[in-house]
Amino acid sequence: MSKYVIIGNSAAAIGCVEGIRQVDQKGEITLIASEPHHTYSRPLISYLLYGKTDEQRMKYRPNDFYKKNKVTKRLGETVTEIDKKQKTVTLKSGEKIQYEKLLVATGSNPFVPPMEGLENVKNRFSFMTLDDAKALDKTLKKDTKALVVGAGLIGLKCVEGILDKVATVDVVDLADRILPSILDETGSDLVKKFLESKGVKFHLKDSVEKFEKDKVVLKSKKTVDFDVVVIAVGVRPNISLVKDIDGKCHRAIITNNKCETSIKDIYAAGDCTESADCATGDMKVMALLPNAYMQGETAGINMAGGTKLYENAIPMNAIGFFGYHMITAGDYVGQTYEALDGENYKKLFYKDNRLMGFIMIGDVMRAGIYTSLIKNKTDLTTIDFELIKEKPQLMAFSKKKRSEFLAK
Amino acid sequence: MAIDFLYPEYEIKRDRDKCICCRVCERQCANEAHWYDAELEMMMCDSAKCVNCHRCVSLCPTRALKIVKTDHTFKENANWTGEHIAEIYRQAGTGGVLLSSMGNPKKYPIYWDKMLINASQVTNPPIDPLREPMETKVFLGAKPGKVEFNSKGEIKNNLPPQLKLEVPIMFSAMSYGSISYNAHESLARAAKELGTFYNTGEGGLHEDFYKYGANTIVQVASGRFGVHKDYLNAGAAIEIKMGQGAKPGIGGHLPGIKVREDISRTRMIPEGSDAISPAPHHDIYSIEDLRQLVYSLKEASDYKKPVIVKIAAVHNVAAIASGIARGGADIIAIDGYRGGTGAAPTRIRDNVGIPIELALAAVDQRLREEGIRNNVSIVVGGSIRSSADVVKAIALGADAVYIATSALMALGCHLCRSCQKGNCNWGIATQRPELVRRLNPDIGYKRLVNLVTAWNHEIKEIMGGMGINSIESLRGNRLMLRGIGLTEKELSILGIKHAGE
Amino acid sequence: MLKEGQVRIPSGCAISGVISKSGKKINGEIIVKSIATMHDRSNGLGGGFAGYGIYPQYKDLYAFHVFYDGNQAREECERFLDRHFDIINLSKIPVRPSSKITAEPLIWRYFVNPLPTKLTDSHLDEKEFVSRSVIRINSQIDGAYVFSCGKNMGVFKAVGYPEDVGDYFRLEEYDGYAWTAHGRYPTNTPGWWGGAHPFAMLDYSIVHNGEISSYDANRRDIEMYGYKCTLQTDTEVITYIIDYLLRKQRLSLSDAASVIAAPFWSTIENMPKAQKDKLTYLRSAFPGLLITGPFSIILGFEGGLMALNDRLKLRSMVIGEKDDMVYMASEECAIRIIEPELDKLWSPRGGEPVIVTLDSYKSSK
Amino acid sequence: MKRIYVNEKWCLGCHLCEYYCAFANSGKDSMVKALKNVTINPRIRIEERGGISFAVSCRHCEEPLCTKSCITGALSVNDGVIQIDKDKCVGCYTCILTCPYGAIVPSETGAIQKCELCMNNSSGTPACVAGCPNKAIVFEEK
Repeated sequence: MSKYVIIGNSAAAIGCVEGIRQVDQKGEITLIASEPHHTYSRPLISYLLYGKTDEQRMKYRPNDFYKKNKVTKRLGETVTEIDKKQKTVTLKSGEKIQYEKLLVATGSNPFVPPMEGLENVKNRFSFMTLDDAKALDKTLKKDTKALVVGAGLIGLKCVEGILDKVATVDVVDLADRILPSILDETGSDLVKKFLESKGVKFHLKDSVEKFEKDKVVLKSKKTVDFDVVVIAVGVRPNISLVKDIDGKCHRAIITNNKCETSIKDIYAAGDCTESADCATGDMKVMALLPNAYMQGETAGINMAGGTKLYENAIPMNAIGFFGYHMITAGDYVGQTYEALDGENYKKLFYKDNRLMGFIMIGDVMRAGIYTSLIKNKTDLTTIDFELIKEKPQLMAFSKKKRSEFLAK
Repeated sequence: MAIDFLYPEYEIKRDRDKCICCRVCERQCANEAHWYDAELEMMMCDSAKCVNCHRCVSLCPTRALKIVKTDHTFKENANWTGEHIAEIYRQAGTGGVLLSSMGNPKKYPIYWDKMLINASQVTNPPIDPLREPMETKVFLGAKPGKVEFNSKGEIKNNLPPQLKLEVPIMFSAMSYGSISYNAHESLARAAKELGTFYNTGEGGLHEDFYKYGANTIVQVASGRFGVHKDYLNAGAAIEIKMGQGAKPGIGGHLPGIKVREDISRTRMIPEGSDAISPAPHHDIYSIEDLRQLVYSLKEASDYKKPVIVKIAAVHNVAAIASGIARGGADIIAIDGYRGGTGAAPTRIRDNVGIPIELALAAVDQRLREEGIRNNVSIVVGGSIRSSADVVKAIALGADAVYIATSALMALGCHLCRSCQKGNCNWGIATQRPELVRRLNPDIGYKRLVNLVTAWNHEIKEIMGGMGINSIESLRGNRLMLRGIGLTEKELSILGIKHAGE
Repeated sequence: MLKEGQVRIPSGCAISGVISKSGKKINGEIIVKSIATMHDRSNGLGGGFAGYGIYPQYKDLYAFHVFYDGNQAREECERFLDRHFDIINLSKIPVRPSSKITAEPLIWRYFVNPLPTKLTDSHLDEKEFVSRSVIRINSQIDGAYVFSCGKNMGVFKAVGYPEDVGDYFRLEEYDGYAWTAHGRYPTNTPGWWGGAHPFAMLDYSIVHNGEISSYDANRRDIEMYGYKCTLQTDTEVITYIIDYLLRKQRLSLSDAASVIAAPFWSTIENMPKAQKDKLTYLRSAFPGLLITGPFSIILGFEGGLMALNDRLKLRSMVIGEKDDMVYMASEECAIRIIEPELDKLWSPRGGEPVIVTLDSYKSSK
Repeated sequence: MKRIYVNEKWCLGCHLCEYYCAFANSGKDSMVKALKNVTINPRIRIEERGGISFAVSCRHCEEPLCTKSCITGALSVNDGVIQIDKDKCVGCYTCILTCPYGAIVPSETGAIQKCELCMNNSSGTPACVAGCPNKAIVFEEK
């Protein structure tokens, strides 16, 4: 009977369990994770603070998930090393666990750059784990002045989570716009204005010079009072377990389309990996839960002897603040088509008769149709591009294609 | 707008409490009788545009609609009825011949409803069709007068070509053009499944439907539309249309607007040109000419297919039928004055011809008196409304019946009698693609099959009651009928006794 | 009250038949005994017999049995006969008057041959000439009714129970190679002798138990071929159908049976090709002669008997065999009474003809 | 598995499917009560243009991207039917991002809604199919 070991307990790990079980109902699965919690959805921590979910509903899978899938869980334990020759992993306790196939789904860690005076700030937090969120939540009061360093996805989701619970929220970011990784200037501006209308104060093209008691001094010499600071400037993939045994890594662990690392019988999935962007072919960290799950599932199927390729990955994002939604995907290269109508904004990027990427803000209805155009590398000359530009719709496809979609 | 003195015949009644403004009525009314007023946030309607086809009523998901006969009325006058008055206004406005469609709707006697059917009691047993075989298969065609034997003394098969019907019901002629492609497909598929026949009418046979040839009767009418050698050989039988019950003595006219690409190709006439069927066949000015056409068609089809001659039921129908029976026809189809049409002059439709019941009785009796009844089969149509009508027709002497109006109703027709307008909301009598689409043949053919299957069950029940287990024994079995409320003359023409006799 | 011909009268019945294949003489008493056993199947309103081989001395002459209402009818008929036939012998049929048989008509018997000149002039074959003459007498001479006209055979019938009718006609004085008998149970009848059975045309005679549902369809069909169904009885129309199929269409007995009691289409479908083709032909060619509804008939003809049930076998009929004798009857008791020790007894299936002929019989074909 | 199939050849663009869907999922016992003065938000939507129309609803994909992408586990596959646990859904719209048919739409509450083949409402069998007058929408095994 096969022995599978999975390091991690988030989307990639769960995907891996479900992938294995599609092929192999019997093999032993041991799942080891540092966090002691039942698998939960990390992106939901902001919703937890916002009050849209609770710890029970945050569970990524039902309570009986491990039992049903016959998974031996070792939660709250940390793997310190992998022995690729002996095919064992070693726990902090020194215990060694044998594997035949191993998945490394160690995710990433918040990156906290050195900042003067930070060590003296009592209420400083990252915003990555359930424990982070719960700890942060405890400090928040009606009159709290919150400071968030970083106007990226994590920072702003944190803003959404806490805004209604505190007196003020200030956001500092070195970049000249918010959400620079997913939005263009127009889009950033729209979202920024929207968040400002909700009471968020932004300090862009600025950064922390030093933390003092109760306030921060920015490079611009502005000072901002705060009681609580959340550092959300970025994350670093957790790659050491693989890197230490000479597994191939760049910024993250390199995986092929079967989600194998360069080391035999060791697979990796999720935020700790780099994989190919199907639209461009570039190796990228595409840290997003759906990608993690699908990588994990792919790894699981392959580990159990099945065949599955992970090849449709593209960077993509669905995010929203206070009911204002945006969906983006792909790469922002090539010609563009833009449509701005009040709070609704859409921008399509296309090149060589292919849709390369898009940004939709506000009205995000049926965005997946655009996503599929990118993923499927659909030749835009085979569809009514003018029509689909206006609105994602199946009408733009040929009759035959429509029939394939809906009648087969 | 000039005053036309014409007022809505029907009123659209909307229950505003129930209307949810889903606008299905608006979307489905080809006559544009309904619309949504965004300002008032209400559905509105114009009853003057309503033809009372019930499309909106049937699709309204909250049953918020009904169509009622208007109580708006002219001053009561037993002589000058509202209908007469309105028709005079209409003609005074247009100067034209009034056009109508479907069958004669006037209050003439319906003899089907004045005949009752017998059943067995005591001296002979009824037969239970659920337990015993009950045969409704019919062979149409001339029967050999004399059995012939070969040199070994075995019977020679000298049977002229026959049409085998699993049920004594066929779909009568409706041209592609007068009805839609989907209606034709429904009829063709139903005929195939039922083991019976549908009829191309005078519009030719669409290339897609050649595959149903074994269940097709191809018609040759005075316009000769779509007639060519392959066409003649595509079907199982050839029908020469001499007349039609709805408009005896009158030709046909398919307006150019309906002659779209497909129809133009099928009829072999230019797109957009009017398709005019002359009143007479211009090569038939008497019975001997008909005989020549019958034999021309037999030549063209190698004597392998029965030839049907279809006539309208007119005053001297018996003599005409006798002539036809002697003219080489294998089957005579008689169409009564209540038979339908896609368009006919109203006056003709409502005043010309005779009831099919009387025509059938007269023809059957006449052919028997002349000893030539078995030279031909008789098929009757022109308002066969139920299985009881079928049974009565066969007992009077028909071999089988033709149904068309009933078939169209199975397809959704609500008898609004507006076929001539080409805006059939049910996708039947129209060529507008968006309307044609409303008749899905998958549904349509099944409904036809259901209808005929149901009728056939009922026919078997009625036959079983009479102790008859094969339809041959019902044919011409007039003792099984009794008249009710009929005069001696009517009884004598029908060849039946009065109830109680 | 209307009599047969003016009204159609449904009836239930008993039938019986017997034949010696070797042509041994069977006395008329035998058949009377058989039909008498089924007394309860009759109600006294009709009984009759047909005997075959009973006139050996006149076997080449047509034996006409005629009922007359009175002498006027007789004279008119005899004038007709004189004009068309050579009358070799004429006499009253000898009877034994009895209180059980009433309202007697005059009953005469003629042994005749068509006048050769008349026959030649008619351009008809002899049998057709005879049959047309009989139809003419029956339909045109008021009060005259020819109820038997075959060669070397004769029908004896009357209103009454069949055993009384047998006694009345002194059947013990006749010997034949085959007999049929009929006891009638009509639901209403004025008691007209002509309405009793058997019904005969030339040498064909029919005894029938049943009430066919196809009557009017059959009647209207057969009337196209020169027959006139003056009695409106099933037996009459069946006789004409048989005459038409056998004599005019020259079908064999079994093929004629396949027209009258045709197998169901579903049965025909599953037959071997040659048989299927033939039966399909017969059903398609003579749809109007299919008989539906209950019947059991015994057809007598020169040289044999044929028993036939409707295709659903809605009437009882059994066949018994002993040596060269074959018995046919509505009920087994009617056979056992005259032959208790049978070699074989069976019930033919619906539509299955049982054809028994003299060993010397050769089909006319 | 039985699925909903749409044949645009027979779609009349009557939009009845949308109304029957909205009613079936309204929890109300009469369509009038459910839909009177309401702008419907059905789980099946008609696309129409230039005489062509067809209904689009969840295809219940065998490899459902929405379910795999769901960040909460609110979307799951039960006996082939992709179902949404609205209580779990936080309205992140990742499913809208991934659904190639555009068959998932936000509901009034912010959680998403989608066709569940009427398995969980009073209809029990797809209401759009039952309500389609022309068999343009069928529910069958293929």
